[in-house]
Amino acid sequence: MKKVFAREEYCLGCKLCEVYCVTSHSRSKDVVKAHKSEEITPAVIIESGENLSFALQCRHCDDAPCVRACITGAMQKDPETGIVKYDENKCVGCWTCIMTCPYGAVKRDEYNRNIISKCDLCSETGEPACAANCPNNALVYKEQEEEGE
Amino acid sequence: MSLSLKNPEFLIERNYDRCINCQVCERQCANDSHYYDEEMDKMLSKDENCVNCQRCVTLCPANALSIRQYPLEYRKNSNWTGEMINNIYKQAESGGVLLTGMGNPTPKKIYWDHILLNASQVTNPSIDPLREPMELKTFLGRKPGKLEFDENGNPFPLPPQLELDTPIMFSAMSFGSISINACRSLARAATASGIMYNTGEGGLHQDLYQYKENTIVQVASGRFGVHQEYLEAGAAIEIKIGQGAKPGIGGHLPGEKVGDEVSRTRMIPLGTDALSPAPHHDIYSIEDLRQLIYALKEATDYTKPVSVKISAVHNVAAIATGIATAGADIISIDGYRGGTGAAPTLIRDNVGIPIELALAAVDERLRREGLRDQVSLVIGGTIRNSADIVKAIALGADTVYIASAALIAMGCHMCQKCYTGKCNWGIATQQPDLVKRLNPEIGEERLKNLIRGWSLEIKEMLGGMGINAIESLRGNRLMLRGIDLNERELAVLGIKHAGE
Amino acid sequence: MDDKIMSGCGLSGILNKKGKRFSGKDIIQSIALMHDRSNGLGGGFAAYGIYPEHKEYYALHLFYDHQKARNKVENTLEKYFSIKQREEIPTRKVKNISNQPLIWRYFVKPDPNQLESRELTEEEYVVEQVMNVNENIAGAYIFSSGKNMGVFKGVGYPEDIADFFMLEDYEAYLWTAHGRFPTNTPGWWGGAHPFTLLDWSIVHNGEISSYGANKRYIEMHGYKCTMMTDTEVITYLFDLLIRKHKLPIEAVIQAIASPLWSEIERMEPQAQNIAKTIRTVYGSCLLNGPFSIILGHSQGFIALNDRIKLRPLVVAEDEERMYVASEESAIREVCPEPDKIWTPRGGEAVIAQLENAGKGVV
Amino acid sequence: MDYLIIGNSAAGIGGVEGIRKNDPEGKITVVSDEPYHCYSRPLISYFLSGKVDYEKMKYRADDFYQKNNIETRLGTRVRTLKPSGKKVVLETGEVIKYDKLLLATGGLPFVPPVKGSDKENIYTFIKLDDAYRLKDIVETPGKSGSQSAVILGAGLIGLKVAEALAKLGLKVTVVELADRVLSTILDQEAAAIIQKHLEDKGIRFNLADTIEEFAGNKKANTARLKSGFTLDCDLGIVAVGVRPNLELVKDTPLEVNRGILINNQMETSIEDIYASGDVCEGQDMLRGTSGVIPIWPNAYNQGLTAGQNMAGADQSYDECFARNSIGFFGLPMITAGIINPLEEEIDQYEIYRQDSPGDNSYKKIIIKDDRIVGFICINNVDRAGILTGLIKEQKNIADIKDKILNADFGYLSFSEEWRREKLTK
Repeated sequence: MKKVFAREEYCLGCKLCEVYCVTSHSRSKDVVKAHKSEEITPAVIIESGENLSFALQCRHCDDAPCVRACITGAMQKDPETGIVKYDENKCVGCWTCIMTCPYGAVKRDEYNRNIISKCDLCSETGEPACAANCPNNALVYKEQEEEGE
Repeated sequence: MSLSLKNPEFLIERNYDRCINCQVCERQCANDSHYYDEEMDKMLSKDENCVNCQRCVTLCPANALSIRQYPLEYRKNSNWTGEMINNIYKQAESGGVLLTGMGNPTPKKIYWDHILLNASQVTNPSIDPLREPMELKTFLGRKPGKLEFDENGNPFPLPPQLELDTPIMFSAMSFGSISINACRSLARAATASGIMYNTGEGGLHQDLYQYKENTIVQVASGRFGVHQEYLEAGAAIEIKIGQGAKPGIGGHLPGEKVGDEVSRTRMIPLGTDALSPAPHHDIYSIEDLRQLIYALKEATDYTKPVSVKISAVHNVAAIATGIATAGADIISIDGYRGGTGAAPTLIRDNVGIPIELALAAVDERLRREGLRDQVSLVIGGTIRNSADIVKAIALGADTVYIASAALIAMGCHMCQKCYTGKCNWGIATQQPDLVKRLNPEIGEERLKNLIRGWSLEIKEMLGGMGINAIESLRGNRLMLRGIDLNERELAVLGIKHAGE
Repeated sequence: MDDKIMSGCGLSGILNKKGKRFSGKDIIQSIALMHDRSNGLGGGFAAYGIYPEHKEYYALHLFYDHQKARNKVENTLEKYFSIKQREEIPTRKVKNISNQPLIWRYFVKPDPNQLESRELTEEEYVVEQVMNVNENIAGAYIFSSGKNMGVFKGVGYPEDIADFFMLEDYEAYLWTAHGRFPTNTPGWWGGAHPFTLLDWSIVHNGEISSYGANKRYIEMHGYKCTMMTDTEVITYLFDLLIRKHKLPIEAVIQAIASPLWSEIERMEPQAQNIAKTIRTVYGSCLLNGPFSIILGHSQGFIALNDRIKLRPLVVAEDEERMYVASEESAIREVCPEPDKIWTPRGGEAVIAQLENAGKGVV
Repeated sequence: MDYLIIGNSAAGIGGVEGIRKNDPEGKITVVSDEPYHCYSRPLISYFLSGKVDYEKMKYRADDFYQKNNIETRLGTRVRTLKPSGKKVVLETGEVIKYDKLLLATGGLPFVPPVKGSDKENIYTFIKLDDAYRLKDIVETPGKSGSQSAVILGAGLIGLKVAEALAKLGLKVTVVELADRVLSTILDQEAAAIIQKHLEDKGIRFNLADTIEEFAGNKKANTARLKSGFTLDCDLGIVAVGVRPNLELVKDTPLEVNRGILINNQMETSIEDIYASGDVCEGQDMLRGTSGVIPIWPNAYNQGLTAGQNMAGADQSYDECFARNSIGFFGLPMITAGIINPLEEEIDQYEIYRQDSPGDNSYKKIIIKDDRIVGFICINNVDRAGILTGLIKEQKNIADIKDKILNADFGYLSFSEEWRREKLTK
């Protein structure tokens, strides 16, 4: 399946991926409104150190441990798209997925709602917002490489 | 001196209704012009640090930023303009030479803009490049005045030629003055576009040896990074005598830009200034040049054309003739408006002559000497668009060098701060975090697009003239007319005035 | 620097491959059919084989605007040549022809002493003198300078010009003809086609967009473009490539109507190398823009179109004769049922020559 | 192929989904004594406190059985299992034959022999029915505010129910035999933080103590502690642990220790009978011993593995170790693996610890042979899964140990090679 891959050699650490993630998941789809009047936790995790950074999203694992561990059934892998998504209405904020995700790619909602925030590959427009708006192509939306490639 | 008289040059304007405090501007500014104030929960700016590179403006996702000239109005004075006054403040504080970057920004006459092109109407058909072949292939290198055939009817082999798919090349920009990612972008785009890029005088990074077929390696007075393997790593060799932005002086790379890789590539100690001598100390005359040309040819077994690059200076036509007779296969002339990287301000703005006039004079002189069809002529120095290229070729060039345009395609915003090494666009810098900002894949793509777009436009213009091969444009000055030019200018350019 | 003269045209040519001479009637009839392709501002003929009695001599045809010019020219000719015979070219009064200049011809040989001191070949010597007269003597113009051939041209429809020069009385083994449709009105007899240098004569229909490039190239090689016509430049290009550079005719054709790079890429390696090399060296000779030309010379003619065939050209073969014309009808007018008639492709030269062609270019 | 699954919770549903991965056709029957659509057992305390309703309890969508083509016998107990005949007999008398059987009967509350624990108002708390029953009592108008609840056991169940009851306004006291709360998953320091936090929310603790007797008539009204204290007790809950529900297998030759013995393929000692979840006893990968690890993800994973193998696959699940993510009154914690190394082996371990008492944050990472074997994260639980992953992989972290407590510990802390291997696939 197609996923977002980070290329740390080109990551600027500008965090625009966060900005566009928030915007993409807003009601308004407007950068300013999304940030000023909506409360959205970006699903991107940015690791940055000295001269090195990269953005990380849910890897949408084939055999996703978070889906297996989810105690409410909120976390499911869509059999058609392969996207691991969660049902906000079912999530109770038990953080079992956070305990389970080996990438640390699931976040707690930053506005103290007892729900999580994670990448849903918002690809309605053909490409997830983080990758589509990465100014340096440090995030690319592409097919997963086969083993050994 | 506790009080600096220097004023900010630019004013950062932030629309707080739009600013979302994402701090992208702060993270993207190598000059620390933006910062987040926690107490005020607001982004603030330090105008005095701003160089107007537009990085923050471009990346701001909320379109909350704009940058303006700082509204500093000295009393009106045509002699003592604000720029003059500010320069004096700078020098009164530094005691140094005024430095700047990129080409000449002063409002001197741009002859390209006074030359107009022809198009076919009725008596011959214009050609539609979308439907008909339109040929831009160009060969650079020495050609025999006349072709001879052996007893089997095969022509005797020609001296080595560079084959270009379109009459554009990326001009010399050294690794050191520009980043490795900028070099990669240029090399890959040249390869993909079937043209050449030029290493400049900084040697050749190991990663770039693979682009050999599309590389011109430069040999300049500093001889940085020049060795046998380097000479063999290009399709052609260029001896740099001068460059448009700073005729008469050598390239200066400040020690701050001489990091690990640059030091290894140039074969100089880490952190030392790389100062090229003003002249080549083995070339004090035309016969010395001849020796160097043939030394390089010998070293590479006559397999590569040798180019000699000079600045356009007053007696450029005679010098060019001398270069042709000294054995150069390609003559490259750089006009005084051109320039990338760093240069002393006053030299850049006051030394040399416009490339249009230099080109016209050189082409005419070489023809008069019967040499023009034997030697190739490349010009550069503010080629800003495809029409400039068409005009240059019609005036007599074989092909053009572009450098500023290439940098701009890669993201340069002409802030003229190349000499600081803090290029926010990842181009004229060696700082790893900044270098990273230019993804060579994107750089390549943008350059390829530029070359493609310009080539399409050249084809359109050729087609309009009823020509379907670029060689029929070369030196075809009847395709040009001047406007707002006096008799002398028209005579030097060898063109008629519009309406004639 | 004068502007170049633009024109459209009709052209025709007939060669007897056996070298048998025939009167001008056929060529006149053929070109007359294409009356509408010209506008009465220029017509002309080249005829090869018309002066067998003087075939060792260069036949110089001259226009004079006035006697003073003639005196000057004759002084010059006397200095540099030995003149075997001089005479006014016979003409008759024709209704539509007026303002004719003085028209003379001279049969000459270079003065041996002069020739020797100039260290030139005889032909170069003649060319130099032709250029000298045309450039430096006001009111005089040498419009024909070959051996055993001559050009007859002027301002008027071609059939009227033929009538004027009484061409039905001349016999030649090769005739070419031209009717002109210039878009301006120079009103000068020298501007009509054919244009010649030595044996070379060119009739040409077209507009060379590369003129400026070709002109500056040819001028670099010592030619003076005084006429500002495409035809003049084409003539000089042929002269340079064939006579001076001694290129095989195929190479000349490839230089002047080069194959497209896409075609060159598809060629066999040897052919490809030849084509590529020629284009690399002779790019400035490429004639770009619409044209069809007939290059006449003592051994025959070469008919050629621009490489994308923007102007008409038809060729026919019938027994001893080869025909070429802008229109098929102009051939069928004089040869209703040729053995073979075809339209050459763009850039494909048709080389017609005498069967016993030996000397010369081909 | 006829599949029979006994149990309709995590392991049972895992079994269904495991089978369906490999066999979309075979007949599956699910039997459970509980009458409900499969629901999330860990949510019963939320259900009790009213945080979730029944709809939200559902572990899978309403059409789950239909979509997966499952026959259900819900609310029906299995009377007998007859491995020799490959069949079971339901209490209704129905006989169901099977080719492959999954035992996912879960656990039963362990009720210690406390006097009076059989009184009317003394409950256990592991099923939805338990929650319904308690809910009914505490929601009776006018009563809840005055009720006092005594909970025996400060384990996960005890504290979750304590939290729920406290939220409902009850006066809650927890009695625990150990000297700290959550003694199996927390160390002293962490337990103190949690205890303090719960005390701040009004829950009282009697540690290192136990209940001698629930005293009263039909209903208890007092809990008498071993220490001599007495507590008002309108409501008592015994939550000292669960034990495997072995009722169905006790008369079969199935090998059993504390739970049904299984291998990593979830096979029991009898062919074609698999077991998963709280009913069985598997290999703890960290301790190298066999034991019951009654946690939800474990149950599901085992069920999934069993299901796949029942349908012909060859899967094994060998990542069995304790791990819990839980929270009380908004204070989250995640723990995994070996938290409290045995005193005599303590020198084989390296322990990295970080606390910031101000905000209840605490982190402890236990390393053995340069490999993480356990951790506690309190309050700051973000990206704890990376640690879990490192435990699972038994990744040697010798070169990055110094970074392990950094706030920005993540993939950048690793070598580029490892990072690329993990992230570029």
